[in-house]
Amino acid sequence: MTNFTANDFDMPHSKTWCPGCGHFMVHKILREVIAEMEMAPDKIVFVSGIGQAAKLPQYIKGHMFNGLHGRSLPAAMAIKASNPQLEVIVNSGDGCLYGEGGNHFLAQIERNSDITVFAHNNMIYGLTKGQGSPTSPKGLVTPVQIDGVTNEPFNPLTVAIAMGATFVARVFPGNSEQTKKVFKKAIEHKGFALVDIFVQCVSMNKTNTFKWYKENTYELEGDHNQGDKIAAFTKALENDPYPTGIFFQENQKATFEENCAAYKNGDQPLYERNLDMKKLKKLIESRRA
Amino acid sequence: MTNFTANDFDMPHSKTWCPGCGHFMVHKILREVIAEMEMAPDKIVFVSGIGQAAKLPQYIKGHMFNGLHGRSLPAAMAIKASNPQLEVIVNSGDGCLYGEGGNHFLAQIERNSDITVFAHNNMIYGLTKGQGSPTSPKGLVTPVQIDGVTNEPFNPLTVAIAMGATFVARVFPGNSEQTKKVFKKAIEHKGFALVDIFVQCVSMNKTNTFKWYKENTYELEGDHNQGDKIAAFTKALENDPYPTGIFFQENQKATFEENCAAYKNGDQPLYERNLDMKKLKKLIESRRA
Amino acid sequence: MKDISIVIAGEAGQGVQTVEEILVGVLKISGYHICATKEYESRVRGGSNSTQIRVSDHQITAFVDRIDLLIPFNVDAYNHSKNRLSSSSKLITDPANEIDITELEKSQIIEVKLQEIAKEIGNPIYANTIIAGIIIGLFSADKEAAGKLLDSKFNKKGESVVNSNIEAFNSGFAIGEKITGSGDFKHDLTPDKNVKNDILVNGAQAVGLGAIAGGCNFISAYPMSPSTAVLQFLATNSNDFEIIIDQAEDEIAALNKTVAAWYAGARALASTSGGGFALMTEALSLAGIMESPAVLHIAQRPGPATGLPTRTAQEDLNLVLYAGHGEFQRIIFAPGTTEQAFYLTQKAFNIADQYQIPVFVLTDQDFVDRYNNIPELDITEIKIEKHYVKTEADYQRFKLTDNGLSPRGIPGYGTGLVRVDSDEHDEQGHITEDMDYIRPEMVKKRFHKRFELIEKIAELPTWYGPKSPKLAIICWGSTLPAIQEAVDNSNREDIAIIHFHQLYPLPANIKEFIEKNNPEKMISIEANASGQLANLLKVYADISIPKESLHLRYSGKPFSVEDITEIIEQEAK
Amino acid sequence: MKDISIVIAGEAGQGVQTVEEILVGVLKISGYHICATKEYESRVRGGSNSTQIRVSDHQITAFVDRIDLLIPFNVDAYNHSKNRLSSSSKLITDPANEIDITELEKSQIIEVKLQEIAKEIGNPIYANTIIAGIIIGLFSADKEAAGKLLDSKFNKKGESVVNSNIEAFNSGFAIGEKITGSGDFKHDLTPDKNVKNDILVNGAQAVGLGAIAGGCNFISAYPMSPSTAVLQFLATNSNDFEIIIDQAEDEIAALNKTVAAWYAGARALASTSGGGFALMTEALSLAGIMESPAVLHIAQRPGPATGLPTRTAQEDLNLVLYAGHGEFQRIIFAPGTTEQAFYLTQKAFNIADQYQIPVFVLTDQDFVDRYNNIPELDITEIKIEKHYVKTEADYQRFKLTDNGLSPRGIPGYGTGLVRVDSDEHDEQGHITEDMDYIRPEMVKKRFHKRFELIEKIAELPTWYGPKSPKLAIICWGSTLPAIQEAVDNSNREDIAIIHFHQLYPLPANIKEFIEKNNPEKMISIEANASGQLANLLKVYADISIPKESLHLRYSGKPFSVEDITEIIEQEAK
Ligand SMILES: Cc1ncc(C[n+]2csc(CCOP(=O)(O)OP(=O)(O)O)c2C)c(N)n1
Ligand SMILES: Cc1ncc(C[n+]2csc(CCOP(=O)(O)OP(=O)(O)O)c2C)c(N)n1
Ligand code: SF4
Ligand code: SF4
Ligand SMILES: [Mg+2]
Ligand SMILES: [Mg+2]
Repeated sequence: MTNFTANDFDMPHSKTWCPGCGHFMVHKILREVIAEMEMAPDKIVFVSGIGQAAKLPQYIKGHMFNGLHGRSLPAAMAIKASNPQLEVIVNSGDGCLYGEGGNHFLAQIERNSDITVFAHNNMIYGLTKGQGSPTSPKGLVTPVQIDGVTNEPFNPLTVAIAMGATFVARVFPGNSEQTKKVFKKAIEHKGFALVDIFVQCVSMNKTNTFKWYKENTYELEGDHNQGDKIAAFTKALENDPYPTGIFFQENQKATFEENCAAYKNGDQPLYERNLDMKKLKKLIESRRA
Repeated sequence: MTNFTANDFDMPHSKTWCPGCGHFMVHKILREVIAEMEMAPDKIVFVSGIGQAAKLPQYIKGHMFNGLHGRSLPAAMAIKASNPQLEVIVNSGDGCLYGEGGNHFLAQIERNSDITVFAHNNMIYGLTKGQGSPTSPKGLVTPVQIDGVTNEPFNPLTVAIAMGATFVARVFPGNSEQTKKVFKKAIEHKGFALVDIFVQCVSMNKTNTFKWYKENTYELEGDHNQGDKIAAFTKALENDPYPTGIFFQENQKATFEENCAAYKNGDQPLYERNLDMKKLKKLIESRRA
Repeated sequence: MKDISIVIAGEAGQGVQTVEEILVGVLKISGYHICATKEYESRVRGGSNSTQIRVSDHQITAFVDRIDLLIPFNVDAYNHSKNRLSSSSKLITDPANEIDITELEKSQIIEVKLQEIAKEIGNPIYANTIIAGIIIGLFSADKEAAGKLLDSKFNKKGESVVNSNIEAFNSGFAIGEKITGSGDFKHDLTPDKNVKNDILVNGAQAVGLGAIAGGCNFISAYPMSPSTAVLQFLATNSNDFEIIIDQAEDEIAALNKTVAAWYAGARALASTSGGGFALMTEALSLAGIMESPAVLHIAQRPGPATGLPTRTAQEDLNLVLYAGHGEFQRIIFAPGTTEQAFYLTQKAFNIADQYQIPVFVLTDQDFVDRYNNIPELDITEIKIEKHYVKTEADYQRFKLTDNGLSPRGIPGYGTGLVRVDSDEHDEQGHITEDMDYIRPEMVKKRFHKRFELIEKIAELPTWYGPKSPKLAIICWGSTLPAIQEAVDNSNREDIAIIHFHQLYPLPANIKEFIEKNNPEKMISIEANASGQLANLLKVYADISIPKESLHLRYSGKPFSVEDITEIIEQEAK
Repeated sequence: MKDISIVIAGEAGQGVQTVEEILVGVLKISGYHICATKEYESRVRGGSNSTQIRVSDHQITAFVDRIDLLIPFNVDAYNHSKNRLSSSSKLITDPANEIDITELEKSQIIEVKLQEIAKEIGNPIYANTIIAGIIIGLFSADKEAAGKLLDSKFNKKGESVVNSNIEAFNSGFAIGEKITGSGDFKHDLTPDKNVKNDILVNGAQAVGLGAIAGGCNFISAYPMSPSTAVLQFLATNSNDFEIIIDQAEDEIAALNKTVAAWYAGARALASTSGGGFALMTEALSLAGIMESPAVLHIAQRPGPATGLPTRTAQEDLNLVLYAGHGEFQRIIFAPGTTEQAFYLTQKAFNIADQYQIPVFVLTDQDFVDRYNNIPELDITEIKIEKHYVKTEADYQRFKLTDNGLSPRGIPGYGTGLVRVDSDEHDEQGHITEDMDYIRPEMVKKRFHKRFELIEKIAELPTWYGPKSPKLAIICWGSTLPAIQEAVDNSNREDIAIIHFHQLYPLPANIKEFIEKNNPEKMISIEANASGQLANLLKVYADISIPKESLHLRYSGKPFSVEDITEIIEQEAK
């Protein structure tokens, strides 16, 4: 039944990404991972916002909710909460998730909504042609930041850890083996899983190139304790070079859906349920007293 | 000239807060502090959003920008950026700053905008009558969270530290001496200063009362290293009891205003400046070539 | 037709609301028709709030300025309400309040030592229950019912509190009966047995019940007066009706979640006020391009911006009508009665699902907070119409069809993939730049064809009163009851009311409908500064109401029956 | 009147833009009038984009479908444009592209081995410069100017790159001259000396220059096509003009910052597109209640939601007109020419400051991206009018005055305190619940009195053409040039154009103005599905354009001259 290959998850449409764009690598690895995990397209909803990264769901077989710029996370949260039987996977960009969508990033972590977030972090606004993003390094010159970016770069990992996110990871797809492993664990994780992905934007960011990412990342040591928040935070502060891997994971915390009264007796999707007319009658009657 | 007393900073209008509300304490201490700092009302802009806490600027003498719910920080940032000679002080609630305003909280920290933020954290939506706020403790029963809050409480300190905020503190006004000291340091701080203030909402939050705060807080140890981000983070994670004091401070980082080309040659406010018609002429001429 | 207008005034937190609850419940059970209207400041303690409870022998649903009986809790409360007193008003007051009364004759004042009695019972707080007792005593209403209500209200706080309240009530009741007995307060209302069994709802509850009856099982909302009551009503009933309750991080999230929830098969409601809705504008446009159902309840209050958060207005019709960039259709309801609020909200879910567009229920503070008794909310005819389809493998979410509706699949139901997109897209939902065919067809579908469909089911306004009237009063939403009562009071047979409970789209025959009824003159009564309904009629119905026939109020107060009477006297001499 | 329409088509990133820049610059310096119109997909590489450059002996500012000379970079580019070719079109193509051409005669095709030549020079990328050279050669245009331009364009990349480009250019130029010489391509345009010194601007630059000329010194904006160009223009000039540049965290922040910046004495601009503006709705309302100046540039694109991000539309007039909860005034401009964009944007800052309201400059993708030469942007008459006052100690920000304007102080200037509030407030700015006096007065000030003031300064639409025309074409914003050219081409003396560059408010005498000019018939041409200007005229000018006289386009493509010609032929037989 679920014997799909990575290619089966490809869509026939031509991709509008630039040749060499890092989003291709995520597209490939993600398809491989879900194929290996024996997932089926009709059990997954791919959610995104707007941006080059956010086009990914257009090119992968599954249900798709390609929403507004910055708003992928509320959409994903609501889809999961309306039908917990669906696997909900978000792919979007650094601008979308950490810029316009910053408040939703915080709020969905607070909920521990059971969704997986793949954040394509190319440290630039790709689709709108190269303005600084929240993760752009200081000094990066762009058409808006003409004398270089001056904002403190947003560190998605430290913030997610600070927020109490239950799965926090970073990968560099140049290290495809680790990337695959982390993707799998993120999808398997029950609760909010963040994977920040270092991808190159070959057209708009000439600083943070594939080569740069390669030279500036290293795998987290094997003895890193993923249950230790302070160790995770300490590692997440490192940036010369940047560690990759799973920084933090916690499995006990209930998810948003688990906390919903509606799912106390099972995860039957909302659409299958019907209004209990007797209860409604009773509720109305209660107002006669 | 600036010989004002705390009372001089009071406004004649009656306060609409409930008797015993924690916002009164902040109102008093803040007036004392700015009086002692010899500041003048016409040099300060008090900025807020909407909520009970956000009413504070209504009751304190100075310029006032009482903006939209959730939007105090962008307003404060723009005021400071338009006239760096003004002192800009924000007073708003936990719902306003960390709920509706979450994205602005992140973004203004990234900018290191030179503003002081007093976050009245009563762990509840006061003005709208008692719904859970981002900082509400798990289990708190409210008219919306009828079976108790299930979200992970937002920890403003860990997040601010993770974001690279340059001044991060928590106070409990029941400890008025420490509160005053911290308020002063926060106002003196060059850059974004966050003071999370534990205040009671006597009407809507019967859990986190004055007594509760008193019993669940302690002063940060004298040997706490305010320059050590990891130590600050570790302390900020503590919640049984909660430490109060300055968790982190860093003084070298340039502010948003300092990074603006417009202020390279001095902090003359924008309103005093005039368009250089010759340069405009030149710019137009350049388009003839 | 008779009624008594009782006003209880005091600070926020002083117990006005407690008195109201007891009164309204007991008087109804005793067979009196009631209508309760609140007005309050944007604060939790202090200030001056009041509740008007009208007690009557026939159904009443409007607010009057007139006060027959005023019970102020303190001097400020008295001053807050005194300009509504007349020579026939009565005042019950505690001499301890030391109110300096110059407006009334001695004979109009009834002194009761509330504080003293309350303290005797054990706590000044019992003054509230004493007041409730007095009023219920004035009407010799159902003492037993009162006991039951007090019990259920206070039993969480322990037996002694219940008992003290009953004691307080009884002493109040005795005082009330004595006052009536002495002739200091007269009324000749005869209780109506049928009322006993009536339903008591305010506008917010009617919307909430309508939502549940519409199958609502998801709400994501950010608290905002005066809409919060609907969120809290659904939360209170969330266990029984398996409703997902999400207190959203902001209103932007709330509507994005609403749209996504519908996508995934939920029936979701967004509920907010004007300022919150302003933030939903972009997401509304998302519903537009995704052809997503959405139900939105907007409880208006005076703006701009924060404005007067606890007051009333009808200022956001334009916003609701035109919110969202780009062009797509929507339906806007504006109930005039609690029954309408219930049925229209229920219907909103079905037609949102069927026509795959946002459907609005537009109310306001006056409406959501106003209580009255109604005989029935009949659910026997009510159906939850689920309009989604089971998908096949070749399913296309945005299929171009003859009737302009693309069958809506949901992920997980059937074998098809459901792919939706905020970009312009082809039938599959794939992003497109085809401007020659796909784009115009999709616009036609979303805008022109959808309009044809929803215009067909558009409901005509309700015409109250005679044909060929000398004056026809045009109105919408919450102002209906006051206008109806004023017209009734006028005893004139030549005045009609045209009440729009559906504002958009208007039915194709709207102009014909009105012209057929042949009003000599039309005026529009609206709680805004620009005559938003009048403008809407101009654009969409070719009906022109001249500027001087607009009766606009933008003070934040609701129209009272007297306000309307004045307008009628001026317009229909 | 003659002109040549040249279209260069290729993938994004292939260099269409480079060719355009060189051509436009050099041809203008050579005395040719030019107009360049871009169309592109929402991607950074690949796809099919094109630029049309019209070269003429008189000023032209519109887009035509017709292609006189097509230069496709590859097969897709050819296919993308081929339906615009006719029997008089010419094609320059590299045989290496292996395009299968069935639409053209052999004689229409000119083959040039672009790739081969480019490779000889050292890099296939030089093909772009060769193409530019060819076209400039076709017109025997100013070779020296080209050299200068290439130098300034490439000198950052080093001397050898400059030299290779010049070499490429020269070889192209030679080919171009040869083609003209051989008669394969003919034109009889005579260069106009005056053009040499003209200014070359597109719509975005005109808005940006207007903003600077209006004293803009603060912009907070979030990138969004097609508005980003204005942000980038101001950023580029931020050092010279001491402009604070803030790339906002989102559009909500952007407008809140804009309002707060004005409060603190800045002259701030918000610039975005429909979707971004949708998010600003609440903050617009903040400007309303705070009586804050604000200037907003909205570059429209097709919606709803993300829609077609790089295409054009006029769909957001309603949104701009009614955005914001509550009621307050605003002014809306919609320039039809780059000159208008400059002067109106400049003016926007002064009148926003003077009348303390939001002022909109409404453009669209077609407008912001379209380039043409203009003789002058005259700044000699331009003044930065600062309308704030120095405050005294007893200053009240919201003082009720006779004329309805409360003098605006700013913090730090004078001794007064400047206190502003999103709640309803008294004259001091203190929060109020006074519904009897303050609230109605404040609404009157913000809505009614403000309207009177801005109605007085409202500008009439421009009437082009005869009085008492058989046909009057109503239009707004960017469509003016195409309509003008089509009317000119028609050679008919009985067609007029009524172009609205100010949409709201309309001057009080608007109906009179139009009736005085006595058009027999009026049609409205708009790039939307509902006829938004027509509806606006109905409500605010009592002018009714029947449905069948609306010529609406919502494909995402701009109206071409030919499109308008077709409409004229249909409407004015
Ligand atoms: C409300 C809104 N604001 C702005 C935009 C314009 N916009 C589209 S994509 C984008 C940035 C994309 O950057 P990122 O999310 O990092 O994705 P990337 O293209 O780099 O993969 C922006 C600003 C929009 N579509 N909607
Ligand atoms: C856009 C918007 N959404 C919602 C509201 C309603 N609102 C006003 S105050 C408030 C919460 C206040 O809570 P907090 O900021 O914690 O302040 P507190 O009253 O507790 O001091 C809310 C939700 C609003 N005014 N605007
Ligand atoms: S612009 Fe950058 S992010 Fe976008 S497709 Fe090209 S390489 Fe990828
Ligand atoms: S409700 Fe709470 S926060 Fe508001 S004034 Fe009262 S005590 Fe203070
Ligand atoms: Mg990016
Ligand atoms: Mg709070």
